[in-house]
Amino acid sequence: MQRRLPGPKKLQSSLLSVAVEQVPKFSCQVCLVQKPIDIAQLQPLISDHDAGAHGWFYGVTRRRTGDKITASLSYQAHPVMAEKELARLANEAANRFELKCIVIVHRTGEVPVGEASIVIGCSSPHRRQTFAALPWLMDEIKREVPIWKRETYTDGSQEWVHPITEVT
Amino acid sequence: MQRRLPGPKKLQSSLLSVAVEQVPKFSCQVCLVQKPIDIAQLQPLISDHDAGAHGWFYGVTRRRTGDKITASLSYQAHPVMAEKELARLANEAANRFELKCIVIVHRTGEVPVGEASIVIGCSSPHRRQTFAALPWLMDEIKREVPIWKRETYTDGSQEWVHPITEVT
Amino acid sequence: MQINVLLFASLRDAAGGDVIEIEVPEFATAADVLSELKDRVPESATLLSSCRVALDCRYVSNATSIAGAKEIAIIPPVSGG
Amino acid sequence: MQINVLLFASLRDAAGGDVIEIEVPEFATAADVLSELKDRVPESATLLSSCRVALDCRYVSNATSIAGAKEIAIIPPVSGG
Repeated sequence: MQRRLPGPKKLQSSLLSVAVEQVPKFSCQVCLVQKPIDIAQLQPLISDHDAGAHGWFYGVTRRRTGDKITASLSYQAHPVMAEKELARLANEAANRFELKCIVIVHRTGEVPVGEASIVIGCSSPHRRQTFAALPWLMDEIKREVPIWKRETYTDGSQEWVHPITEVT
Repeated sequence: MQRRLPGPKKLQSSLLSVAVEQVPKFSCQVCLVQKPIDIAQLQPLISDHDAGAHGWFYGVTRRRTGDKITASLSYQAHPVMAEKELARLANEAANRFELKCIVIVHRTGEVPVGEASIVIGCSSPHRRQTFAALPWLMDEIKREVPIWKRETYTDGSQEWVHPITEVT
Repeated sequence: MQINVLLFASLRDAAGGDVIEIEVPEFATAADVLSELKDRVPESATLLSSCRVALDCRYVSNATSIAGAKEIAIIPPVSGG
Repeated sequence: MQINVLLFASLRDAAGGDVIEIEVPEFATAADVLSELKDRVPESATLLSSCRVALDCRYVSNATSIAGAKEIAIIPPVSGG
């Protein structure tokens, strides 16, 4: 199920004079799933003896948005591109925030109220890095990764959510 | 094992004119434990149908601090006061960041490398609140809660950690 | 020339399918693809102004030529997470 | 008067016990307790300058009287988390 990505290629090529064992190493794993995200299975993926800080974020289907009551959410993805973008962002976060490990799982299809549509975990030597990485990743994912959410409200109405953004 | 705290008394008394069902409600649970923290057991404690964001932070014993290699950490607490301070901070965070649920567990005694000494979980309607609450809580806990860490290094030396701070 | 374009979310619903075949000039750019789609799916014209184009799973600017792309996808504003 | 003071962490190790009995003036403040402890545990004098006093599980300022407190604890700089 997991996609294990190669190390930080950009860093390696720009630091050719650095001994290989000094090149930062990290583990990035991302995937899309179509069933409930198995959180217990993900825990060991961010363990590292030099990581004193582990952080997790779960985005969960919420019952209420403004005045409307959500019955369920459904997520549609461009699956190949979504995994590529998630992997790109995971690698960028690992470099930018000096993470030891990172895992991102996004669920597609129906996600009932109370269940997680996305789980992100990361680990780092100190807590500042993990605390900075998680909000950055969520912001980027919500801007860049080709996944769309369709609300189904309790009154039966449905709508795709397309936050209007500037085109880059 | 868990200590269920009363609701936000300060809010209730200062908002007497507000209908009872409009007073923000939240769940705060804190405790100290002397064995490995059972993370799976904690997950359901922060579930709430109106909480779209769940965040967790685990502070884990790290092998390396600077040049020194840690064999294990041991935590000592003033247990009654530590739980009181954790409860006070949990309630303050819930009010300040509009959290739905919060749980804090701190382990005392020996905590081997790779195991968690502290786990904090919280949930909120939107992710910003959870992302702001977790770092704030960790900063406050490291400043206010009477718990002390003793490092045992692989060379056999031991030291209590007493970060020098201004006395208030 | 005839090309196939992948559609998603409300654009897919409006067009009634996950892929649409459209006719574009030989040296067409991403902008030309979006423009042709506005004619073919006029009820999504406003949304299309906010869409990005991805060639072979990479976002490209509207000025990029689509020549050589194996896959052309229209990416409406995303809402995952 | 004689009072019992709870000690923790390196202060406990230096004093050789988790509680120490000390003699303080009748209207003693938290500062008086810290001062007396510096005499009794001189190797911890520097650390004691960074310690706070808690009466009945609440931090108090150094000027606070200890009168009526059921429990007096010396809280060295903490390092939990």
